[in-house]
Amino acid sequence: MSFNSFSEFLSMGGHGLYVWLSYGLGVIIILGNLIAPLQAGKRLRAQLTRRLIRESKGS
Amino acid sequence: MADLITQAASERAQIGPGGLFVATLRRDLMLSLRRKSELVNPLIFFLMVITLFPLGVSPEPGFLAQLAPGALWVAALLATLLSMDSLFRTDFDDGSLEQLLLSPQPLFIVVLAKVLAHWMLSGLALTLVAPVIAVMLFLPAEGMPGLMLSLLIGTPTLSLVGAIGAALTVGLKRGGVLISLLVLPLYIPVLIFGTSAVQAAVTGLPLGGYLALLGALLALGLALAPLAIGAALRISVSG
Amino acid sequence: MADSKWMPRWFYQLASPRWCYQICGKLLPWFTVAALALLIGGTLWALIFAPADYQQGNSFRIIYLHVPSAILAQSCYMLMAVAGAIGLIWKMKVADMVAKACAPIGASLAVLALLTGAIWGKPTWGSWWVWDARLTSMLILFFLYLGVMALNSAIESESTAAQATAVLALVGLVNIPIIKYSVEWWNTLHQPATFKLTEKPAMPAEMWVPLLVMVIGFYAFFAVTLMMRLRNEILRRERRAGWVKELLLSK
Amino acid sequence: MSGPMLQVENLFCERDDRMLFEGLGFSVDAGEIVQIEGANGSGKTTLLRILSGLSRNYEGDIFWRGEPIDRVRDQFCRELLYFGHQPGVKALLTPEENLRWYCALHPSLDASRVAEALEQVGLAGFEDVPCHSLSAGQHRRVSLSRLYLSDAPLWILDEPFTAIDKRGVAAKEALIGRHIARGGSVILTTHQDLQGSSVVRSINLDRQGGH
Repeated sequence: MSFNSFSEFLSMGGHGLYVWLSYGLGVIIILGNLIAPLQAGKRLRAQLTRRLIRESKGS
Repeated sequence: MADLITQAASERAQIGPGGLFVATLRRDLMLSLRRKSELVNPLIFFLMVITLFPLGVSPEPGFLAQLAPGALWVAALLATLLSMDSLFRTDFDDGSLEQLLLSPQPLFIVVLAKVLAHWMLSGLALTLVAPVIAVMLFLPAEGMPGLMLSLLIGTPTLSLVGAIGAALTVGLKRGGVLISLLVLPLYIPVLIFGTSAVQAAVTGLPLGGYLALLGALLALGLALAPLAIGAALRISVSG
Repeated sequence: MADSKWMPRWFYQLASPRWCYQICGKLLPWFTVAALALLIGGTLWALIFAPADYQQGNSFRIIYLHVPSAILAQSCYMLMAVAGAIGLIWKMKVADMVAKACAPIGASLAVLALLTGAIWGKPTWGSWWVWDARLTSMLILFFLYLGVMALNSAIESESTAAQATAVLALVGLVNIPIIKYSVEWWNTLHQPATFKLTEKPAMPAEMWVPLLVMVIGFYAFFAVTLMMRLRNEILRRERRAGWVKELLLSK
Repeated sequence: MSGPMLQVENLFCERDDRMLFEGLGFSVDAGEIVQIEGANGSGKTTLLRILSGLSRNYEGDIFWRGEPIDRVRDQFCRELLYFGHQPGVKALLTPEENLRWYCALHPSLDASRVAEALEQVGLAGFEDVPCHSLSAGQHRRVSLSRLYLSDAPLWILDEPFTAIDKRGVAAKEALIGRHIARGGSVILTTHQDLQGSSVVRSINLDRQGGH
């Protein structure tokens, strides 16, 4: 443990802005890379299923 | 019967790959020479971009002299890129590209001839007018040999790499901007070594090393780019 | 493809989109758990337990994000080019799809590496951007990704797009070492590197072990997002295959 | 010579989400004319482009003289004359310059007969006029004059008779007849009925593909 208190941990020895900004961006990009394909997959399945049902009714 | 036909063909004096290279080079040069505007457009563009630097930055001679190597190389690079789009496009539009791909002759012969023709009318022409324009940017006289030699060895690589981009985008309606996007990052090594050669020449340092590096890039480009161009053309026409 | 008998069996299985879809589905939960555990554990370790650098202080902790993302951005390009080449040579559809799925992931990781590098530069060099050799190379790698994505979206026919992108990715792959070398060389020419971001003479174990954990965690995360994208792409491209219809209607 | 020149087996091709043909198979023998028929958009041009090797977006097998076509690509190109949708004529070059380049490109074209070929298609006197001052029909005739120069056994012709008058069509048909008599073969698409050739076999894509 290299910090004595929580406020020390937050301030990161005066470099808090840089460290937390970086890690914030990291979280955003990693989560984005997980959520985007998940959402796209859901949309795609719904779209393909709708089309299948439409086609099976049509013929 | 069919064998007889092919036999007849093989008995006749045939035009070999060398003949095809010369024929294609002549054809492409002739096409450009008959369209005069295409011939001078890269040069005018080159001059105009150079004019932007004193206007946009500062007309102060000492400052411009410092800027000159980079500015000249960037302008040459953009001017080469400008004419790249038309390299295969006209052939694609009128159907000659199909015929070219169906030739039993090695594809890289035609590709190399076309790139050489493009270079002669862009890179080589730029190299020849570069000293005149360099004077306008107050590039010291000691820098001239470095400028001309680096352009002479560096611009063929630009044409070769640019042709890959042109071949990849030839089937697309609007390929012009896309080519720049694909090709510019690949131009960076040539730009770096080219400007370094000019700077070395200005400061009186030996420039053999830089020219050797540019030569190595050219050799690599000559060996690999025709393969990539050929593959890209087949893919673009197939689509 | 049928007459190249020397290829191992799994290669053909991998070539089957259906098999690939199923195996990715089976592997996904494991990789997700591994990625989450490694990334969360590594981050806590990096932020709380790893010691601060004697020179850079706590801003050094950005390395645990910057280096893994930079490594992954490069590996991802490599994978994209290799997959593209396999697709080009053996006409393997799945390889094309892998290559296509790689591009956005690699581009986003390159962005992360660039942003963290820039942020780290502020306390270290005093400015948000420095034309450091590694950052510049990463910027160019990002440009290469953009080119690949632009070309892929510009071509309508899917198979043509895949082949064209593969050629471009391969050309880029040949160029990356040249670009790296030339940029490094240009950098030393212009500003003698006094202080580099990530180059430490010898890093103590309590610093590099969490870094290793983060790198492995990033690889696991990469596998997860790649498989998710790949599964989507397989569904989309194989939408008219019988097994996809069954799969969709069974739900 | 035993076996067919060109053999196609189980050919499958789709375009823009639409199947053009599936399980298509036929063979072309020496001395045979095969006419590809079908409505607009049925994939006639696509089929010709696949057969000539321009398009690779297909599944199935094509054999040239019994060998898989990808293995004998060079040999096949040497024995092929392809006349495509676009004439492939440079507007800034004269007919003669255009043809000379084609002769360099394809060893099966006889460069010594260029003037003769231009005369045959009725372009005598136009040898040194740049093609941009010629009409569209004349453009196609410049390109068609390659047929007079060609020794290639297989001709693949996409709409060779468009923009050509009646007399020209008759001359072309005679030319195709001579080619067949020499033991060559022709695969073509055309809206016209071919006359005077009893060896025409037709393949209808409307019946092959569709849904």
